[in-house]
This record gives sequence, structure tokens and C-alpha cells, in this order.
Amino acid sequence: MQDHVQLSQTKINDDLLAGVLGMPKWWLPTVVFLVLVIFTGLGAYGYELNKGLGVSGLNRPVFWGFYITNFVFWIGISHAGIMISAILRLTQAEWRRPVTRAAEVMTIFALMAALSNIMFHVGRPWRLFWVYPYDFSRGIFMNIRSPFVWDPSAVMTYLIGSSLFVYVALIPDIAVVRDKATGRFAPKIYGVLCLGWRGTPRQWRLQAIAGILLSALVLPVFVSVHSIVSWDFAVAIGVEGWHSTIFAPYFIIGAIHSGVSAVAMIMALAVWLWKLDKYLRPDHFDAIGRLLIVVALTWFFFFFVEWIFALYTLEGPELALREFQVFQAPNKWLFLAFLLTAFFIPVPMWMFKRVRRSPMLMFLSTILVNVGMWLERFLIIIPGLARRQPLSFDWGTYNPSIIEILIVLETFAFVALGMLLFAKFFPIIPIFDMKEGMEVREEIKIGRRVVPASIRETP
Amino acid sequence: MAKRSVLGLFTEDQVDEAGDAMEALASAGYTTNEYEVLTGTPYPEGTFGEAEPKHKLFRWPLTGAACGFIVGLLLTAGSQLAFPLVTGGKPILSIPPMAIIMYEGTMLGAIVFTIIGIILESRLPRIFMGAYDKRISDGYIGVTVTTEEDRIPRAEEVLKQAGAGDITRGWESN
Amino acid sequence: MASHTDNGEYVEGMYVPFTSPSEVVNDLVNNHAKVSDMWLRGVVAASILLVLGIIGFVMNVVEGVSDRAVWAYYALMFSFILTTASAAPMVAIATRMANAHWRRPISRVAELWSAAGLFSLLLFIPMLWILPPLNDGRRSLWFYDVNDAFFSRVPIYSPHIWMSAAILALVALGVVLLWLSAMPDLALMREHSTGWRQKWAARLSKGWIGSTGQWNMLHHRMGIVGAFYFMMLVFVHFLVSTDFLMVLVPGWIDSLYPLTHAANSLQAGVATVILTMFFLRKFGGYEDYITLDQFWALSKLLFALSLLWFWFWFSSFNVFWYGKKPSEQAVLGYLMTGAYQPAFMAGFVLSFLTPMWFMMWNRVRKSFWGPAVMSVSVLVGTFFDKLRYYVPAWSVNDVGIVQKIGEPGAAHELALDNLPKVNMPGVADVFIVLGVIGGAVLFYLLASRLIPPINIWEQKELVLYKFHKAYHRTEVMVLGKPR
Amino acid sequence: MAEDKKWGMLVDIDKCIGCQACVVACQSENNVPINEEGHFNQRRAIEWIRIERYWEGEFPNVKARFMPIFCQQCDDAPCEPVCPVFATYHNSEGLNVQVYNRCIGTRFCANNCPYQARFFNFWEPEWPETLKNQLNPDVTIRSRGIMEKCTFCVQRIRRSTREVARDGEEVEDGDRGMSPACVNACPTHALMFGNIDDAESTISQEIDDATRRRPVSAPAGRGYKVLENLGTNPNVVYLKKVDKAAEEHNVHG
Repeated sequence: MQDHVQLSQTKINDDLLAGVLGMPKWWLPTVVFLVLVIFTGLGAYGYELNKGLGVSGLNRPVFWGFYITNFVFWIGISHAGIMISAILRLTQAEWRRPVTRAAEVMTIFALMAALSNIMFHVGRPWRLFWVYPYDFSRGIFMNIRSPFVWDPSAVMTYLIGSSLFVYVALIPDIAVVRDKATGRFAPKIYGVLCLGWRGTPRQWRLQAIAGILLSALVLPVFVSVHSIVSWDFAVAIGVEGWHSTIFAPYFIIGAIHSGVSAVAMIMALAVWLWKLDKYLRPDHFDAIGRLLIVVALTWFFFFFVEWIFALYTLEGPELALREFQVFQAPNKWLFLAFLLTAFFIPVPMWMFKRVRRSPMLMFLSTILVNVGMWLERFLIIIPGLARRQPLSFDWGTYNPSIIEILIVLETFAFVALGMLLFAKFFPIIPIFDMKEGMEVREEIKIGRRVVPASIRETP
Repeated sequence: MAKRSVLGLFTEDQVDEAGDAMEALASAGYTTNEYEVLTGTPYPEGTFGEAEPKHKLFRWPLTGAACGFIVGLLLTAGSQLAFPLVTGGKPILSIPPMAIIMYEGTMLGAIVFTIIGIILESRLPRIFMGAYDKRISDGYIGVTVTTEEDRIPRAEEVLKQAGAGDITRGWESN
Repeated sequence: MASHTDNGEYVEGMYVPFTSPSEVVNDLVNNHAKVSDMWLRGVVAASILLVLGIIGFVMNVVEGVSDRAVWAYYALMFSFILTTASAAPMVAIATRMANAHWRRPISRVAELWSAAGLFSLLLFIPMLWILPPLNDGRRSLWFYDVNDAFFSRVPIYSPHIWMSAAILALVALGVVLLWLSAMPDLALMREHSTGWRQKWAARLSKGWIGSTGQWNMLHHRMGIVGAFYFMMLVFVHFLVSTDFLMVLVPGWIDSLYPLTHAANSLQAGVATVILTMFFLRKFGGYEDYITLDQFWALSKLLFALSLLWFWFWFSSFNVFWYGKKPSEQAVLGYLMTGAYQPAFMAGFVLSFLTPMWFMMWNRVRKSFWGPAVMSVSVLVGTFFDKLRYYVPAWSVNDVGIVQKIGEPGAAHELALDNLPKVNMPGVADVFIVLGVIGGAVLFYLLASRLIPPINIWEQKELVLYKFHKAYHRTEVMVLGKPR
Repeated sequence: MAEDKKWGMLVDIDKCIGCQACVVACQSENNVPINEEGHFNQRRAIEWIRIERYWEGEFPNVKARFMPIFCQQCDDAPCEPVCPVFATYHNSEGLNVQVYNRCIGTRFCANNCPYQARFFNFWEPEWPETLKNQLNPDVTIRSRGIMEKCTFCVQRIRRSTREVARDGEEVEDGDRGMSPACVNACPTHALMFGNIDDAESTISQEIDDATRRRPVSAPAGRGYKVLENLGTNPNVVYLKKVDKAAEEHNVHG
């Protein structure tokens, strides 16, 4: 990176541990606020538990609504974490260093939020554990032919895998916190957490291998998770517009689109909240902006193909559904908003270097993307259900109830709170990775030109 | 028997001195598993002339994958055969769903075992820190010698000669 | 040049830093100047195959273009070339965009395959006659409908027009890319070589003097042309896989298939490049340039793309299998589990199972033979996979569809009720298969005489930007990141 | 009566007068909660069998068409495999059964049913005090949060088979309340229930007549299955309306 700042290890420690050792004054109010939102949401959920799903806006035939939309959305967000960190680790891109952990942590909390949505969704949540291989009184296992059994297996694999991944990459930094922390208990607790890390060559070596190996292992899982989520819809022949083979890749690329945007949001927030502008340089935003352009274009191509083939069949019901999706209120407004926010506003913005290099503009554009992608999921799920079906005497409309809205807000607050708490107890930017970045930095002088370079171990 | 350990601290720019210390220790007859270099940041391999650490990490993911695969197979095939309920005219032993869940099982096994492998292979968890200095997190480089009590003083001299800043002792037990 | 450095740490065949650019130039230019007899043998063999192919082609022409089934294997080979040769340059383009240093010695190896694109262009021309226009009961992507006021205005030759335009653009972009990236090397040939080669190089190098402006412009242009090449490649695969394949099978509505077609082509392209590298290293005398680095890196790529192969296939298969619609079952039965099952199994084993199992192991990836053998497996697998798509699809005749043309969309809703008979390859088909492969190889060999198959200027850049340097008590590699 | 049973239904649209007697019978037989206006406005009404009404033609000569729709007991039911907990599966008598105790209410089956024949209990079912005593003791009352649907009155099938086993005598279709409530209630015998695996049974004969062309030159029978192109293989056969005008039209044009 051209505008790289060389920093001493002490400086890096002090900067990146500021949020852990000290407490910014905005921190406590924000946490309190988020906790309040969460409690409202949980209260709403308690009401739903007590009264039954009747309190939601769901009806027949719109049996799936905000909860499933939100589930898919959060699964999508969770994908960027591993996408960014794994792919960038494997390609050894230098600009990955500050962003990997934030992305992975976001993955974890987004996945938890997604799982909670299933709990909100089902009619008898107290029996949700029946989809796990657990031999309870009724003496029958789950039906592994159901996509709703593939889901938990995939999501749990992903959750466990990425959490452990984060933990392993966190050990050296916990050691730093252990050495820096003051007080009677903190050093002991961190000392236990970092398993007595000392920083021997062997430990560093295995840390490096872990980064590569785990990335390679988690990537296939990340691909499978969203494919399976997409099959919740694609394998269903009952709903017009869902039964399409492209869904798996289409959902994946959509997930990457929204997820990478979310990572950019987090980066911008980190710059403002923890004053990390020395670490998250405009170059980082530039790089992620370029990545976003590629992702967005690919996503749009998939979107295009999906539509082409929907129309290609020229089947009456399919055409009717698309017409309902695009040209009838309220869907037409949502569809317009979706197209604008997910693609037509942000992508042209990213074309300009000035936009890509400004955290503020990146923040705004990526927020737009996520609004758009939430709408996309909504527009995939709801119109297909609410459409006028060949038989059903009553075709539906869907107005989410206040309960559902509160619960959806709760999931957002939950993820935000999770990130904040994590950043309070652990460095949100990998310290040792940054130090290594400083270590391996190099310059080649050719004549008067100085070419930035980096050191690699000889294979 | 109880061992003692001693640690010599070098500053951030004393990388070569640290290396000298390692060499000196080697020539002073200390075996490679008796002395180690501790750093707060990963240096390229062999920066201090240390040997490449040998590890058998790559067995772990394979073992894990195998276990996960078997568990997945037993779970899917078993649950379908144990409860042969026809759903949607699909065969009792439906391969595609089995493939999906077995795949997840395989990956889960591989990942979990890899993590365990990484932690164990990097000699963690470590109960006794031995001689350690918090300044290592600030970029100082520590050369630590863990050996019998009687060989400690010699090690201290070697470290001093190599130019170690201050030298601390610590208990070690294993 | 010695294949080890002073401390002798490196595996045999690992990247060896050259001492100076001039060394590179002399070595490569001289190597390119002399005609090796291996090359001659290759040309002779390829030409023989090509002649066979022409014979087969003529035999088919005698049969006429009325029956599409006769041309099934021809279409298969067209798509095969499109999948292998036309996708190979992507290796150079993508790695150049990622600014990966290991690409430098082999970027030209990959780009030269766009010369074979010219051949695929020739192959395409007859297909214009074989496939009927839209008003002839042909289902297509273009929403043509005789008795609809609007949709009857769709040009009845839309598929032919668009496909011709797309493939022309693809080939043109490929050649332009090749020419651009070759310019500095042609200038070198202008300076260092003699005879017709010098004249030719002088004409093509367009007064290249290597000024900073020219260099910047070069990189700029190569980036743009490369990006467009990729888009055009995807577009061509989109069109071929739908308008020249999927629409021919009633009831086959697989929105993922165009992307599968493109993704598989990337896999086959990488395999093609690996195999070419292998031959150039073994017989072309480029041991010092095409080293283990390239094989290692590309085999990782091939491994990933092989996994992708399965993912795409399963994504389609699972939806069809679970959906259980009669139309879908019919298509699955026809293309996968029916008479063409052997072809499908061969494709599945060779382009997914084998690469996945063997390339899991670093020992296989980090070698010369491993990737080469795996590429052969992938290429053969790709051949069979394309076979089980194209041959059945082209064997379906349009009878029964023409009557249906009246009803809008009816042609698409048709299910595959009565399966056509299995289309076994005849002598002509075998000749065509051999001939097309021979033709593509011949084009490549000829092009490799006109343009050095190793990118000299990128190799020189490599000398500047990638070298080893002592670091305290060890030695590290320094990778420069210009731009 | 044949050993292997496969229950099926035959619906003659031509006989259906849209009187909704079947609907009422079904509601009272199966303890389906009372659908008040509110339920309909919320689009949460539960009607295991419903009469779909379509208007045909332009005013003034408008024709009303009625079509009873209920669970088609498909052989390849899309709703079955998607249930994660085996709450719905295909039993040995060709019935698509719903096990209330297993259901956790993912509502996946409801989405996947092309016939819209599955219903979700959004609320705890309630009956006025006066109606408590008319609840059918043979049928479970479904709590909130679970799916339910037409069962072909499986409780009646069970009872009759029990009685058959007790008396050890042959049972013809329709005897001893062997048929579902809707069939019994239908005043025009538009609905027919029976074992379609038994070639001798009346329903098999009827279906055979309706579907087979005898002789081949003759126009096909009136029999068809709903949404056949989805390949769900329903066990309910519909006989299409006899429309003289349409037939005239076919003959002359």
C-alpha cells in the first residue's frame, strides 16, 4: 500500500488495545440502548410465545414472512466473514490483515441471529430440538430428507467451525492482552484463555499454517451453507418462482454481495469509533470497493440469468408471478427500491476512486446494498407465496405485525451488541497480524522508483 | 525433576544478537529442545537460525474428516433404515440428502480435529509459563533456556555475553 | 542454468532467480529462433489428424444438414474447443489481474491458445446451416411467437446472428490480447532475430520503443481487453449452452446450466494450460522458466475448480431430483441415467472424483507429473461430459413441436415424452473428433513459431520484482507490487 | 375386499351443486375450529374441504362452477419429504397422514402443497361452551402451532376396520360409515370413496370408466387429476363437468 504507516509494536499495542483496556465514553450508552432494543424484541417474542403465531402477520397462504426473510438475510451477512478472511488469506493479500477478525466475528454473531430467527418462526419452538439427532421420548429421529434438517447441520458446522477459527487466530492477541491488562483477575483470565501462549517459533509457525489450512477447510462449508439455505426454496415445487436450479449460486453471490458490504460498513465504523484510521487506510476501502464492484456485477449477471429463464419458459403462472412481483403495488415499489439500492445506486458510486477511498461514502453505499439485499430476499419469498395460485380460493397479502418488526429489529441489535462486547474484551483488529504486516514490509528501489514489496518465506 | 528456566531479553533491533545467543547456546552444548526464542510477532522462519519446527499437523484433518464421514454415514443411513417411513415417494435410502449431511459431517470433523491438532501441536495449553517477560508483547525478543538447575548459570553467562539486556529466572515443572 | 542456489535449499525445479534481464532475452530469443524437431513432429501429427477431420466433415456434408443428429458429434467438438482452447487465456488474464508473479512465465502459454480460437470460428460456420430458424419450430431464448403481435417481430435468425457476433467478438478479443501482450517481444525479435521473422516482427511491433507512455498504455489496454474477453467468454457460453443446446431438449429448463457451462470451461482451460506447460517444459526446452511454481499454483486452481464442478452439477441435480416433476425426471433420465449414463459416469469420475481425490495431496499438486496427469483426466472427463449433453440434445428432432407452434410458449412446455434412439459415433464422427483436436493443436504450434511461447518482457519484470534476499539468519523471497 | 388397501376418492364435478354440506360435515366430524368472520379476514380460516367457486362466461349468461378441494393424498406428495420431523408421511394404506404430536410448525409442508390443502393453527382453537359437547371424541383437538389437513376421516376407516376384524366379515365401501363424513353428507353423491387397489371395488370401476378410452377412437373419459403436470400422483380423481355447449362447439369447429 502506497500510504502505509510504519508503526512500532508498542504503538500498535496501545492503539489496538485502547478499546479493550479503556472504555470509550460512547460505549456504555450504546450498549444500554441496544440492550433495551433487545429486551423489547424479546418481550414481543414472549407475547408471541404466549398467544401463538396469530400475533404475527402471517396467514394462509403466506406461511413464511419476515422471520425467514431475516434468516436468509443474516445467513447472507455471515458469509462475508469467511469469504473475506479465507479468500484473502489464501491469496495472501496484504490488505486483509486489519479486516479479517472483524469479518469473522460478524460471521459468528450473524449466524446466531439467523438461528434465533428459526426459533421465532416455528409454531412450537419448545420442540425445535427435534430436528437434531436426539433420541427423545417419541423415539424417532429427524427426517434427513428435509432441507430443514440440512440447514441445522450446515449452519452448526459453519458456526462451530468459524468460532473455533476465530479463537485460534485470537490466541496470540489474548496473550498480548494478558501482558497488558492490569488488575487482579483480568491477567489471570486472559492467561487461561490464551492457554499460556509464549510466542515460540513453533507456535507462530502453526499459527500461520492454521490461517491457511482452516481457510481452505471453511471455504467449502461456507459455500454449502447458503446453497442449502437456497434449497429450502428451490426444492419446493409448490411455490411458483422458487423451483429454480440457479438458486444455490444465486444466493451465494447475493450473500457475498451483502456480506462484503457489511464488512465495509464495519470497517468504516471501526475507523470512527476506535480511531483506527492508521490501520484501516483509504487503500483498504479502495480494495474492498474494487472487490465489491466485481461481486456486484457477478451478482447482477446471476440475477439476469435467473430472470431470463423464468421468462424463457413462457408458462402462464410464472409470468403471472413475475408480473405480480414487479408491476403490482406494493411489490413494485419494493422492487424498484431493491434494484436501486442493491445495484444501480452503489455500483456507479464505486466506480469513482474518490468514493472508494472515503469511509463515509463507502459506509452509506454499503448500507444501501444491505437494505436492497434484505428487500431482495423479501421479494423472492413473499410474492411467490402471496401470488394468486391456480387453486387457492384465498390468495394472500402480507402485512407484518408490530411484533415481527420488533423481533427483526432485535436481531440487528443483537449482532451490534455482540460486536461491541467482543470489541470490549478482545482486540477487534488482529494485533499480531498487523505486527507481521509491519515486519514483512519491504521496498524495492529501481532507479528512482520505489516499488512497495513484501517478504515471503521461501517455499 | 524440577527444572529451572532463564530468560534473556533483547530489544527489537537486537535480532542478530538474539541469533548469536542461540548459536552460542548451541555451541555451549545445550540441545535444541532446551532453548527457545520468544517473540511478540511472527518472524520469517529461521530468522534466529532456529531449526524448522517438526509437526504432524496434517494427520489431524484427515482423521477428523474420516470420523465425520463415518458418523454422517451412520447417522443418515441408520436413521432412514431404522425409521423406514416413505415420504413423497422418495426411496428409503435417498442418496442426495445423505450426501449433503455426510459432507457437513466430514467438514465439521476435519475442522474440529484441525483446531485440536493446532493447539496440541503448538504445545498448548501450557500450565507453567516459566521465565517470561511481559515486554515480549512490546517487541522485545526473549531467548529462554529451560534446563537442569546446575546448568542455569552457564546459560546466563552465555546470554550476557550475547548482549542480553536483563536476565530473569523462572520456575518450570515437567 | 543451474537449478539450485548457493545454500541449495530449493526443491529441484523450484523458481530460480535469473541474474539479469539480458540473460533472459538471449536465452529465450535464441531458444525461439531454432526449430526443434519435436515441433516438426507435432506439426506433422496434428496435420494428419486435421486431414482426417476434414474427411469426416465431408462425409457428414454428403449426409446433408437436414438431419441434425448427424452433426451431434460435430457440435460436441465445437463446444469442446470453446471449453478448452477459448477458456485457456483466462488463466493469463485472471492471474494478471491478481498480479500473481508466478503467472509471468506462462501467461503467453495461455494466451497463445486464443490463436486456436480462429479454428473454433471456422468450426462454427457450418452450424449456422444445421440449426433451423425460429419460425421452423425451433425453441429458443428469443421468445419468438408466430401469432403474437409483438413477439412475431423477433428476427427469426436471432440465435444465429447473436451467436455469430459473440463468437466473432470473442476470437477478435483473444487475438488482440495476444498481439498486445506480444508487442514488446515482437520488438525484441525485430532487434535480435533475422530473416522473415524479423520483417514480420517489425511489421507487427508497430514501432514499439518501450517508452514509459507505451508501457502504461500497454498495461491499461491489456487490462481492458482481458476484462472484455472474460465477459465475452461468459456470454458465448451462455448463448451456446442455451440456444445451441438446452432449447433442443423439450422440458429442459435449467437456469443454472449456462453458468455451469462457463465454470466447467474455466476448469478445462486450466487443465489445457497445465498440459501445454508440461509439453513445453519436456520438449520445448523451457525448463528454466516453466518451473514447479507454476505447476503448484495452477494445480491448486484446478483442484478448486474441480470441486466447483461438483457443486454446480449437484446444485442442478438436487433440485431436479427433489422436485420430481415429470418433465425434469424425463430430462434427467435422458441426459444422465439413461442410455448416456456411461458418458455421464465417465465425466463425473474423470473431471471430479479423480482430481478431487488425488489433488488433495500436496505431493501430487507439487510435482510435474501429478498436475499433468490430472489435466488429462479433466480434459477427457470434460469431453465425456459435453458428449452426454450435446449428442443427446442434438439427436432430438423437432417433430411434434412444429404443430405445437401455434400455442404461445407451448414449445417450451413440451415434455420429453418419446426418447430418441441412442446416437453412437460413426467413422465420420471419430474422424471429426480427432480432426478438431488436431486442428486446434496445429493452430497452437504454428502460432508458437510466430510469437515466443514464453513472455519475455514479463519474465524480465519477474527478474526485477521477485528475488531472494538474506534476512538475518535466513533467506526470504521479496515480491514487488508495482501498480 | 382386497388385502392391500389404497384409499382414493372420486369427485364428479358434474354432480356438485356447491351446497357446502361436505364442508359442514367435515367441520363437525373432525373438530375443526369454528371459522368466524375474523378468521376469514385474517386469512387464517381452516377448512379441510373447501368448495372453490368459479364464474364462467360473461353476464347475463354466467355459469357458476364448483370444485371441492381437499387433501389429494398424493403418492409423491411434495409436502411429505420437507418435514424435518416426520410429522407427515405416507402410510401403508396410501394415506398422507399428519402426526400432530410430532409437528413443530415449520409450515414448510404448507408452502410446498400445490393444492393449498394444509392449514396452520395460528391460534389455540376455541369452541363456545354450548358446542363443547358436540366435539368428536375420536378426533384429537389440535393445539396451536401445528399443521392439520384432511385425513380422509382416518378415524372412521380405523373404526370400520376394527369392526370388520371383530365380526370377521367383508365390508363393502361405504358400509358402517366406512366413508369420510363429506362423502356421507353429499346429497348428490358427487363424492365417492373406496379402495382403488381393489379392481372390483365400485370406485375402481368408475375410475376405470372415466379414464380409459373404450373404444380407442371414442373421446377420452371425463376423468383427470388436478395439477397433473407437477407429478404429485394424487389419489383423488375428478370427473369434469359435462358441458353440452362446449361439446357442440368441439364437434362443429
